[in-house]
Amino acid sequence: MATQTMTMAKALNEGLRAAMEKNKKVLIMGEDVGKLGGVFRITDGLQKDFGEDRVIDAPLAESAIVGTAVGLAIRGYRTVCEIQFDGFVYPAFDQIVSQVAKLRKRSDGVYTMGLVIRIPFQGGIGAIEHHSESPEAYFAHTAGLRVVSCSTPNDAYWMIQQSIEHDDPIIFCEPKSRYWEKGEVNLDQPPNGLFDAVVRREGTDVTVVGYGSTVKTALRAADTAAQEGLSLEVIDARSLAPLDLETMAASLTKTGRLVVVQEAPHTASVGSEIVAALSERCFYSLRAPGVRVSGYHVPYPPTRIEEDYRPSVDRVLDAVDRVMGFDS
Amino acid sequence: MATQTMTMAKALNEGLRAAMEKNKKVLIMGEDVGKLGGVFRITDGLQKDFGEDRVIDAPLAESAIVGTAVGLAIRGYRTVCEIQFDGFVYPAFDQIVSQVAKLRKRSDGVYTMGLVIRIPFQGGIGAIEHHSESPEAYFAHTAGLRVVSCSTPNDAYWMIQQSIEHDDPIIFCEPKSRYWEKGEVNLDQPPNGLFDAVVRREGTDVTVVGYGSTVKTALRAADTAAQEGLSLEVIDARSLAPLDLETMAASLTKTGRLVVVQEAPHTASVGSEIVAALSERCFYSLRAPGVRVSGYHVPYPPTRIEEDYRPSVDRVLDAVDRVMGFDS
Amino acid sequence: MIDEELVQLLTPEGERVSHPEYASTLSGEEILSFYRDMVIIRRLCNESTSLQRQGQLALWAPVQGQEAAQIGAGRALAPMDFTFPTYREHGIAWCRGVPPEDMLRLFRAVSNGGWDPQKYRHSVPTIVLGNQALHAVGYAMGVQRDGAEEAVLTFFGDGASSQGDVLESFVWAASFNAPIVFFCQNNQWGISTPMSTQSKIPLYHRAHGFGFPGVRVDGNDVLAVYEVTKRALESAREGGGPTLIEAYTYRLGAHTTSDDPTRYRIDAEVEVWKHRDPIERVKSLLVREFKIKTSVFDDLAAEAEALALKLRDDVLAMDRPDPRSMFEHAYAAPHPLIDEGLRDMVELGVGGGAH
Amino acid sequence: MIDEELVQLLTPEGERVSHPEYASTLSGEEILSFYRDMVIIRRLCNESTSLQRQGQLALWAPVQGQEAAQIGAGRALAPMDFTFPTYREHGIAWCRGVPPEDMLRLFRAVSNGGWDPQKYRHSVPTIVLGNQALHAVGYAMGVQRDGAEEAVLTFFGDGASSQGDVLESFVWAASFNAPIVFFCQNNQWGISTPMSTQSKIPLYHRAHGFGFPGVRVDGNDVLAVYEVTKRALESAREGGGPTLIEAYTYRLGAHTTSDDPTRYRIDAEVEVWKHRDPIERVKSLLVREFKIKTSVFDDLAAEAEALALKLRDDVLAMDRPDPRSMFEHAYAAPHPLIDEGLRDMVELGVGGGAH
Ligand SMILES: Cc1ncc(C[n+]2csc(CCOP(=O)(O)OP(=O)(O)O)c2C)c(N)n1
Ligand SMILES: Cc1ncc(C[n+]2csc(CCOP(=O)(O)OP(=O)(O)O)c2C)c(N)n1
Ligand SMILES: [Mg+2]
Ligand SMILES: [Mg+2]
Repeated sequence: MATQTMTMAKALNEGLRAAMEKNKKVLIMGEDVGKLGGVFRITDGLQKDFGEDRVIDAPLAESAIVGTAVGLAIRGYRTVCEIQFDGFVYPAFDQIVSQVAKLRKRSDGVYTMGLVIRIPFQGGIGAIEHHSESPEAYFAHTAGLRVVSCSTPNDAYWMIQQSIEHDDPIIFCEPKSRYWEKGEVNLDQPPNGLFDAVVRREGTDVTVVGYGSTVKTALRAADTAAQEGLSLEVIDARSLAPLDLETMAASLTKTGRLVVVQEAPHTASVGSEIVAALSERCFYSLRAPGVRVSGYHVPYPPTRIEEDYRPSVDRVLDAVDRVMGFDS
Repeated sequence: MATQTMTMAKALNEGLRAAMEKNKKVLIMGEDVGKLGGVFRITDGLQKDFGEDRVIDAPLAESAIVGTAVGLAIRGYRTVCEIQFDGFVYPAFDQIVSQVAKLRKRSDGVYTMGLVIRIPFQGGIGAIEHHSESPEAYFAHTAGLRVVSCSTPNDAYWMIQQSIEHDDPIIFCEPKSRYWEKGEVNLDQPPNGLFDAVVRREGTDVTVVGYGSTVKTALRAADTAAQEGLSLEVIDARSLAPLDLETMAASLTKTGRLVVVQEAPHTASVGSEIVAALSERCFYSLRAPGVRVSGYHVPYPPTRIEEDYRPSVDRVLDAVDRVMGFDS
Repeated sequence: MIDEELVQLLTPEGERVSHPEYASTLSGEEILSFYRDMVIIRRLCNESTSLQRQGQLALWAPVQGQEAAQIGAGRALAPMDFTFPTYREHGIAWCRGVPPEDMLRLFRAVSNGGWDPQKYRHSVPTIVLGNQALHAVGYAMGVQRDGAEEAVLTFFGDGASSQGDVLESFVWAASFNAPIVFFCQNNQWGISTPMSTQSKIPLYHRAHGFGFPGVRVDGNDVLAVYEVTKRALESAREGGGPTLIEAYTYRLGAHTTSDDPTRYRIDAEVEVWKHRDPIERVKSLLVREFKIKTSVFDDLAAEAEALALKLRDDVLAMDRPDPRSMFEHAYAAPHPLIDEGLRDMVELGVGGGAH
Repeated sequence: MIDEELVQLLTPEGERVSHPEYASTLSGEEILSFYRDMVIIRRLCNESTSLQRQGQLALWAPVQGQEAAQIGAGRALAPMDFTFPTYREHGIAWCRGVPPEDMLRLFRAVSNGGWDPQKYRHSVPTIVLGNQALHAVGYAMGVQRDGAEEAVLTFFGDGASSQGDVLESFVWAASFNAPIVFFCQNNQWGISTPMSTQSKIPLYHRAHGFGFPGVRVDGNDVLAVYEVTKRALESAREGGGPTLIEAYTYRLGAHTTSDDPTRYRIDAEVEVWKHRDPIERVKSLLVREFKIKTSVFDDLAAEAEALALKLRDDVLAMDRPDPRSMFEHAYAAPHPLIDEGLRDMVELGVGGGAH
């Protein structure tokens, strides 16, 4: 088994490279993806190796980045669009919701919307406004799309390749605060299906579901809780739409208690969906209501205080206490 | 008490007229709102009476309709933007999410985003694609916005005026399938606060929450259920963000059973939020999990089959059966 | 001539005029076949309007007055070119070989598309104004990458010309020198919005500001539209990059069957344009120059009539789809919510087609 | 001269040149005060860069090289005009009277804005490329409705010129004949994207395609920028409608302190532009034509130095905000989720400012 230690940024870069080598129809398009290698260097070196026709520096217009990728998909290409930061995906929202999500249906299955929209999302890097958003709920709500998020270099490497190969359009959310964290990548085979949730740590008292950046937060909380004698099971949702409710329900059947951790505000969010869906599936197992730890319902704050906005270990533990405090 | 019977379309028209008479800073802007009076005639006659400077026929560009309304708000105007159909609000999504929702915060409270974005939403009129969507969850999820929906002419008349007077930006969702239904309008005083949910029919067995078009569906279901000896309490949510959870929780405390009815697909929706939030608030009262009756997770279908997509009385009753079937 | 910048080869009276840059290359036979297409499209359009009036269609977007713009453009295409239409390009669809009944599936509300876009090399209708212009540029970028000698032709109206997507598509087409022709049918109205709300100057000027050529052609002159479009497509195929064509024309009918144009435009304007009818002027030419006999026209009218009757039959035969079909093609791969929805629907006893 | 279309009144060497349409109206004293503004802005910008290097700012967007474009435009404003900036308009903010420390609140990540936009008639910075252009047009439509003699000036870069919002703002400005001036600083780069990716022809041509005037001015010539902007603003105030000004300039520094321009541009290009420095040429003029003495320049340098030190002190004194402040001004009226969030935060023991 060939494994290699690398950062998530490097793993994405290698995953993109592998996909481009495998399939000549794979393109990369976005702002500054060429010589600069993207502001996070995810596409570093790819233009040099695959040429300007396959790694395309775009004029600065997100609706066009996605809209032309749709046209390229109709022509048989598979474009990986890079959105520079989460807050800049909204100019492309119309193309994503009205076209990317609906064209397969509208063409009665003739068109394959082979495109992946990569979005560095969530906060935690001390950036200025619009650079720390969590837009995943908008896409999860939209029929016709799929939404996934990686939390480890190994997943990053494989999930980007699986997404590019997949025939449905995929919103690929990358937790930018984890780009520089290292992990082992197994270069031989993918760890899981693209839409599988994964139990990252087993436990018996409370099921904690996170994704992207919050998986690590949940794992840290589990460490702390363990010292207090509480056993948290941590699940990395990985696929936000569709959700792997089976894996979550299996855990909940065991623990009876659910905490969901996300950076997005909680109203009509992926967290709402997890709580609502599992409350239906696991009604008899639930010993406490599902609780969400989320960003607050305010515009993302100036980042000197972002750690008070983002779910912290403390806030997760507080939620764990709350669900443990219920008796039923 | 002066009351008058009119359609919801007429009630909105009269409400807009009253708001324009009261405050010279109120403007209307949108596609075809002038001579044509809007494709649904909601603004009929207003340009004739208030002039082209106050009822502005826009070039065909939604981002600009909302973006210029933001500038007008900064200048002290209050613009009611008409989005012609739900499916055409997405080109304006960036302005709504990045600017309308965030400019008060960014200006530390100096800017008042006095604008209302009217969206004829939901299906049921046999239209072609993009004319029957339910985009409310996107806006409910967005911190900085408020989202309301009327279901009766009286609410339409008052809620549009309350929205225009309100200092936060409001997404005003109008159930287009109800435009031509008549009801009594009390011209003297508003029935409720803008953000209050209202119990439309009292009952004891199951709480059914709807909004916009689905309130009537819920009421019809309650009629049928009554014949079978089941007593449904029907709540019109009216405000989708923020939700009036108190009113809903009070009902649930009584019934212990919850069904939410919406046309939008269920993933990460307003329905998810209602179920998740109430499962937390009413954990001990709940005798069954909250259940959602929603549009399916597919692009809105060709409208010859839309009634199989939209929540029907049958589907509501089926959900009622399901929550009644739980025992706990 | 409506204005000096306008490319025109045939006057409203059916007289040929010369133009310094364009000359008609069409034989009498070809012109007659263009005439045939226009007559058929008008007849099918009228049939569709009456089908809508009779409750058989949810909506119809008439094309009356724009037949020359569409047939001129549609006939200029090479088989391997690809087209991206709006909801009103029935004439283009016809030229691409889309069966008339397929054009009506959208309007009968039994499909959100209606035909196989790859088979006819004619994309599904785009209703959200302007979105298709970016698809077209992207497709053209694909053509470039394939090294193919193909062009892309995309359509939008005077109203849609104000949308960010259309304007961004100009930026991209110029930046990548994409093999694309933008065909704007300026029919003077976007529902009730007059052209003057979108621009104070002729629309074809926009192209110059983005660095590529723009041409205004008499959109009611099928000879001129054909030559202008053909040259632009050739240029695109040969690496000459994008062209914007503004076909100056007029929407003789309502925006759609839901619209009431008497609320916003005066009869006199419509009358003026009736005198510029795109079909009549070709007929004059055919009669005068090519001595086409009445019987030929009668035969064509009869052919159009037969097609209209067939269309009516085909439409009436279009059943309500099986509701379960809404779950098909929403996703390419299996999806739990699709399975769940279908299961719920079946449990509710829904299924089967017409009722 | 860089190209023939460029309005220039002062060469890079500081020699006056005449232009058929524009002449400088500025006295020596005024030119000196423009020089002062530019020197101060450059000094404050350098201070901000070093503050960032020292970890005191999250980010900084340098304005080096663009001082003439900004001071020329900023000084052309009348007090009641209103401005809509991006994240890089430090020179404009300065001209509007925004205290330098307020300009840095965004970059110290203690605010998403930083100053009172109504007080200074200078809107908060817009980071999403192009959004502000539509706000500016809307504001200008408000000015029209108030019957006020005011103009609106909005800024964007060569990169942002490709965004739909900027292009739609051209449509609207023309349609409503709004009292607005679009000021595009073409600094040749949008992060790593060269100008040639956005347009193959000069950007000011775009305006013509939308039906209003466009002018290209030497953005490193403060005299020319001032005259061109002043005339455009006057025209706007007098009902002449919109103008697009393309200030042809150069971003001498990095895009932001996070950027590494060595990856995408060559030193030689930067060197060329250093010879066109906007500050040096004015200094030459002041020395040669107005005999300004070294001591005056020394005094100005000292003044700039003092302001930089004060800025440093002010920034260091900017505490981390009280986390509870995130709930302020999110909504105008009470909101249950604000109350709930604040309550949760307080229960968690969060509160208070610096730590
Ligand atoms: C983004 C968007 N906004 C609004 C509409 C509603 N709408 C449909 S057609 C139309 C007018 C379009 O005018 P034009 O582009 O001139 O095309 P025409 O209908 O004249 O062929 C409008 C406003 C839409 N389809 N898409
Ligand atoms: C909609 C959007 N997309 C992407 C970005 C990221 N971004 C910030 S500045 C920039 C380059 C802008 O270039 P230009 O408009 O020329 O302005 P300059 O920075 O040169 O002043 C980009 C791509 C953004 N802020 N907004
Ligand atoms: Mg039109
Ligand atoms: Mg730039």
